[in-house]
Amino acid sequence: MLTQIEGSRAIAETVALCRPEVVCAYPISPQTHIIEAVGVMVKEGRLAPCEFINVESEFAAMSVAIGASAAGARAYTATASQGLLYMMEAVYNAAGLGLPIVMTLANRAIGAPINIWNDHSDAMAVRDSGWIQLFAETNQEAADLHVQAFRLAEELSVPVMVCMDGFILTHAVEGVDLLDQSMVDAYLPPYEPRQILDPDNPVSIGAMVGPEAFQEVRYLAHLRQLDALHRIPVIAEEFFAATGRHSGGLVHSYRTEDADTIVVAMGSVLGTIKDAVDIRRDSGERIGVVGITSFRPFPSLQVREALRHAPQVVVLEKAFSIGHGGVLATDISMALQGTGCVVREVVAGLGGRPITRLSLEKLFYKAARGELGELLFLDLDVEVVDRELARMKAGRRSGPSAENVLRDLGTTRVEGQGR
Amino acid sequence: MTKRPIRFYQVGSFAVGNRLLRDDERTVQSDPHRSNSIDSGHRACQGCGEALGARYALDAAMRATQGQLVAVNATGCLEVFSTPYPETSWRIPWLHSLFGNAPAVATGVSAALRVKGRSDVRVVSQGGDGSTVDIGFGCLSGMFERNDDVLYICYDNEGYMNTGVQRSGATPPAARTATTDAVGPQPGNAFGQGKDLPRIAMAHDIPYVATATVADLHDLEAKVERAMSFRGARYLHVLVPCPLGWGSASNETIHIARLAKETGLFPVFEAEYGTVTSVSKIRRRTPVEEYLKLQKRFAHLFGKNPRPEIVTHLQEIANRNIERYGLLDTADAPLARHATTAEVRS
Amino acid sequence: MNKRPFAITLDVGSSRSNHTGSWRVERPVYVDRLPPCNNACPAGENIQGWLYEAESGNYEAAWHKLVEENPFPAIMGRICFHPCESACNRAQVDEAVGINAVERFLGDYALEHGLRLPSAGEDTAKRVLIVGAGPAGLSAAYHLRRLGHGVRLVDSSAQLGGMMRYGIPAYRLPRAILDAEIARVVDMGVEVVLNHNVADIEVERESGGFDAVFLAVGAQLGKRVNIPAGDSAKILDAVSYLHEVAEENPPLLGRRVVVYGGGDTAMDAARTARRLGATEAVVVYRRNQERMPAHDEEYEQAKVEGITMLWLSTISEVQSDKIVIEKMRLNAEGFPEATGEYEELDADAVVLALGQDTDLSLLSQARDVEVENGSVKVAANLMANAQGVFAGGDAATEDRTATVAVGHGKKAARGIDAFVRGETLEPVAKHELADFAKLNTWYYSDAERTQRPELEKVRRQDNFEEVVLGLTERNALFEARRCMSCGNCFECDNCFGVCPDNAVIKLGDAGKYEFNYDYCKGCGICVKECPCGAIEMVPELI
Amino acid sequence: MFQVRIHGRGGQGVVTAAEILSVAAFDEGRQAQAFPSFGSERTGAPVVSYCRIDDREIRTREPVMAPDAVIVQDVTLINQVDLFSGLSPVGFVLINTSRTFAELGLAELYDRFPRPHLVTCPATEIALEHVGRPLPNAALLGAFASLTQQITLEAVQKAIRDHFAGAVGERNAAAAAAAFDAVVTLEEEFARADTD
Repeated sequence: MLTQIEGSRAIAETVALCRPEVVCAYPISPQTHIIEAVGVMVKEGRLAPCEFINVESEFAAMSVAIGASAAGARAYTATASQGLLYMMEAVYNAAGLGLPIVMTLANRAIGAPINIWNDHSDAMAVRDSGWIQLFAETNQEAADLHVQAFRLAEELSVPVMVCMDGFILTHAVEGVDLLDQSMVDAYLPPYEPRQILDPDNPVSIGAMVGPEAFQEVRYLAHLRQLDALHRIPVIAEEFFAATGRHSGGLVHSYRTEDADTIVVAMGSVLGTIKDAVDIRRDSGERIGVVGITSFRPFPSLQVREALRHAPQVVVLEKAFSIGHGGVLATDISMALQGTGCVVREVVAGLGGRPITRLSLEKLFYKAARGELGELLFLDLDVEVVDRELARMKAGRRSGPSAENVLRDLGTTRVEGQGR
Repeated sequence: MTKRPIRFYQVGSFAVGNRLLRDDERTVQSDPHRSNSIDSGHRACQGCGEALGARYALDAAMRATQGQLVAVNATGCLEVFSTPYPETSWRIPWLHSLFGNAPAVATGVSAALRVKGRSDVRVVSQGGDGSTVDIGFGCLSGMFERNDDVLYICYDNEGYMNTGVQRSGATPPAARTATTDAVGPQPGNAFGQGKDLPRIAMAHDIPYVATATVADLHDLEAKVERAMSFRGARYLHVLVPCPLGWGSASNETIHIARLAKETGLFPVFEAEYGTVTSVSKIRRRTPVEEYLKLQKRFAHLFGKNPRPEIVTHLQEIANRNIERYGLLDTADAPLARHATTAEVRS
Repeated sequence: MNKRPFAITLDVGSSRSNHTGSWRVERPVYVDRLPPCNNACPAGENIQGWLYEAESGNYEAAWHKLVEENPFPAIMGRICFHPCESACNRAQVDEAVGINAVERFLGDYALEHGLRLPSAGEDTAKRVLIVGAGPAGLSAAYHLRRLGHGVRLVDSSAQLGGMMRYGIPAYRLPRAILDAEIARVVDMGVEVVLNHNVADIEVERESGGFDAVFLAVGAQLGKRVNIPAGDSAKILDAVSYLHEVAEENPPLLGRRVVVYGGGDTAMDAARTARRLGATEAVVVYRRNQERMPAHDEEYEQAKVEGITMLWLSTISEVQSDKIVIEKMRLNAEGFPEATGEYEELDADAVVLALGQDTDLSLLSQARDVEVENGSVKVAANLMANAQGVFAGGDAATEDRTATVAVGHGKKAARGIDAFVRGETLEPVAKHELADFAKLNTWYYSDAERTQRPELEKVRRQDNFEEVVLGLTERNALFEARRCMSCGNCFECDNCFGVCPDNAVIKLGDAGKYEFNYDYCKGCGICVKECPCGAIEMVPELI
Repeated sequence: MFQVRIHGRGGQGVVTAAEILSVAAFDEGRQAQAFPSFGSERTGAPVVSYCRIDDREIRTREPVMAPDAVIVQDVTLINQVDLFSGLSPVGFVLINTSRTFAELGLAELYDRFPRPHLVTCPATEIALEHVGRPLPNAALLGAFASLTQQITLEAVQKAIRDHFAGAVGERNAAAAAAAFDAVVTLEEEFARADTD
């Protein structure tokens, strides 16, 4: 049913339709509304049977999910940013143990400086953990992806992380077509664990594996993710068949047929980019967009197919590897090896910096004229940076840059919703 | 006391079994058909107290649950020596996740079992002192505070033995470890530090907290059984000497555990809902020196440059325990005949 | 299930393919060590063995195990001075196990329940002459019959039992008990000849065609000392006195009786005198209490019964109604020295209890038999220098107790058996002693010794009713269970329980245990925690 | 696309207002997107929320940079926040006050925006009267419907009733209706001033 609803609530409602049996909750913005709403449903008895566990940390949240999943329950949790990093060890562990946990990641920057707003640094930090990472463009897709995520996770026995932009999506109220229970039940069969802690059939899960087999274990995990590259489109297709809605999949192209420049991005910024692209198209520039839904496994072949005909690829991403550059851009470049495509990296929207249509239009204007450098920080306040650089030059140590920059900006107080 | 002392039967109350006893008066360990939750072929050191403690506790839990048991294990010696691919020593369903999260993983298992309607299956979470009092402390406290239906068993060997004997929050004062070497004016671990986890556990007002050693099997098993009679969070702290880390002879493991109790250094008691309900009285009071001298980690207190004042300090700790828990039948019970009164100040 | 993740998830039981036994440099092995009680028992009883049976309440089995070595449990349970208890390791924990009391319980139990000794062995056509029907002779007769040899038992007295009958008063050993246990032996087919003095052993042996002879003539001659005495002074020796009492023909001694000597016989004589009407019975002894040879129990009973002791005293003169006593003192070496101080003591009679001698006149023709210090000199198998002549009991030792004699009887029987078969008796190597250091006494429950009940003092004054009473079944069981089973597994399951590697196999049904050396890492905990020292570590051979 | 920016203070229901507005538009068959200015929701702190209304799919995720309407829930923000930043030259201004623009020192707005687009509404007083609590957000949405005619009063009332269950919903809906009628235009303000 199409409903005007907050993104977080839409996720909670959808997760509930997936009948999770154990949900672990630990508050961190901007994920909190999701878990609160699930908690209400459990408390009311609308979601039953379900154990809703208020844990003492994200590390515990993922750990509880690990235990629950290993004991045969469908387990769900949600987190963001510092929370994801705090549970990092358990995130890797869940994947290593092959436990099909589904987690919502309300993408948020990572401190210091502490910052509660959106970017993709958190997701990028765990990209090598063995989790499948799916990025949602809208709240509708975010909701739909959760249903697909449980299906995918349990089919392959791999945990899945649904990434949705914090605040931008989680706190946005917009129309979402909520699924109905019968559809979800038909689409998502009950969880049949691949391994289970059962007194009648005991096994030891989580052995220590030495050099003689560790590489093989990792290789097999890789093969499973490659398997996911085949399953994700099928699962999305079946979802389309059931709902008539295109959600999920690996990559999505928009107006790229004849494009000279293709912008690649992930998440909600794709909407703003599409608006900007339409406007640039109106100005006669041949520009298109490719959105990556499946970041892990990375669909190199599909990306290559989607981009290879464009001379220039602009990768716009909300994260970067300090001292190197774009993370997504690196993967795209790898996928495009030998095609001759020129890849430009644009880092934008860090720590919640708004990515405006106007800024994008300017960016695309320049791109169309071949004026982009290899790495660009969109809307970087050059003046502030220069002042800080000058200060740093004057004295080798000048205190934390963040404080200095804030002083330059005249901001005396940061309104923050801390953890 | 939970343990029922057996009316005289030669070795009724102390030995593992006794051909003269009724089956129900014998320990689980005396049963030739015991679970052997942890099986032969594990790679624990010779004389490992932890391997022994784990079998004692889990076999007792298996009996108490009619075999409906799942175990979660923190990283550590026990985990490493029991499950090196491709061999596992566990005969019960067993899950290892991480060093610091065993209590939380157990919470998850317990929740899953409840939601699946399998509340007959009980959950034990276990780890060494490092994973319990240090790295996993947050998760443990959380599990306690939520009163999750988990029995957590800490096998306390007073240090990080898996990594080569480093200090933990459970390492006793003066003990030498790789990170508290026996050098300088205050050799070994510092005084005035460390965590008394059983008492911290009691502060959570959970249904059941108990301590035990591998030296008193009847007591340990009775406590496991008692623990299993409660729902909710339970904590059992078992002292398991480590021949490697303590520098003791491999055959001394049980003897040393016994002395830990008989000196008063390791009080053995149980508590329900935050209140101590019984203590295991000292049977043959022993000066701490006898306990310390069996262990190389305390060797710097004796020998060529003895440190009697440090030994005295340790004796004072034992005395305080004796007083705090009332470990003697009468306040002025004499030390065993080999004790010298000068060494024990009341 | 191949669905399970590779390497991360493992199937149970897989560790058993890792044979950790290869780590071992020493291996534990189960051993049987010699319990100190067994070691100390002159009769060679397997005390730990029969206590083991008694512990489980299987008194019949316990008795049978006991009479393997000693056919007189009811007697021994009364008169043995139980060196086993002195040796008992439990004495170092709390108090020695009351072995003697349990033995008596078993003996009485057997009599009460009519338990039968093992039947005689298959006839060997060999015949043995036993001279002397005291404990040594009867014991030898028992063991020889079990071996199938024919036995003729001759004695100069009218009844069987030797010193057990004629030396030990009935209040210590009721005659019914004595008779019953002797009868059981005789019933095995022993030819008994009473009131028969053997004048010459060689003649007797040849005329009877015996293959071997066992001399168990005892020490029936009371030692005399030369004390100036008046004609009317009444002086007699304790052996004769007790003998006559036993024959129910007690001599009249008067109201005031002095017994001279400090041994058990002195105590018996004094206590007997009290029972026969002496209002005063005084034991005069030249040393002090510490150096008194009488057993404490006997002394204590005597005191209870009103016997007075005069320490450090010798009798220098005996008159018709008094004696003169010289006070002694102990020198640096502990020997008594005369002080020259005298005092008088009223006395109607003096009984000399100064030791006994053996009458070996029957050996006068047997030139090969060597006699030393009044005893027959024998080899380890108790054979004297002469072929086929064996000697034992008081006649062959200075350690003159009934228990030693019973032991000699058994030993002689074995020696004779080997001799008549033309074999040499190989000494059996003794097991290593299970001394206290080999035990882990922590495991034994605290349990103090059960005291035997005793006859009330007032009821002892004018009769020979038994003074020390037996244990109830419940108390005997308790006492048996105080046994620490030194050196011998008693199935406490400790080794099975304490092995960190589950490398002990419990065989069950009294089958005890086995080590599984596939997994035993050789840590030694089982050895250390074995309560009774029945496991030892031995180096692995390379 | 019609974009609204709502100013207020944390605790005054600023975010709720944007959400109810979006629901009202949604109920009328339009596309709508409401979202807060993320993160600054402490009680008392200046808070901003946004609402976009369109007949087509709303894809953009940028903050509302150039609103078509500004709703000011709390006049004490006037000297602290640039309330009218980016407001379209033909934009609407709705201020929760019983005073006049001039009294608030906002006379400069007379020439920046079309005068019929500048209105006040004593929403706090209306809320106190109908709801019993000084929460002006629902009432102001009634005034907003009246001012902009982007949505109907009925849609606003339905959305309010959906959001607040039972009697509270009814009272807030009544407040919205009262505010719908209580909008004070500049003309009326001037007229009132003449009579003073």
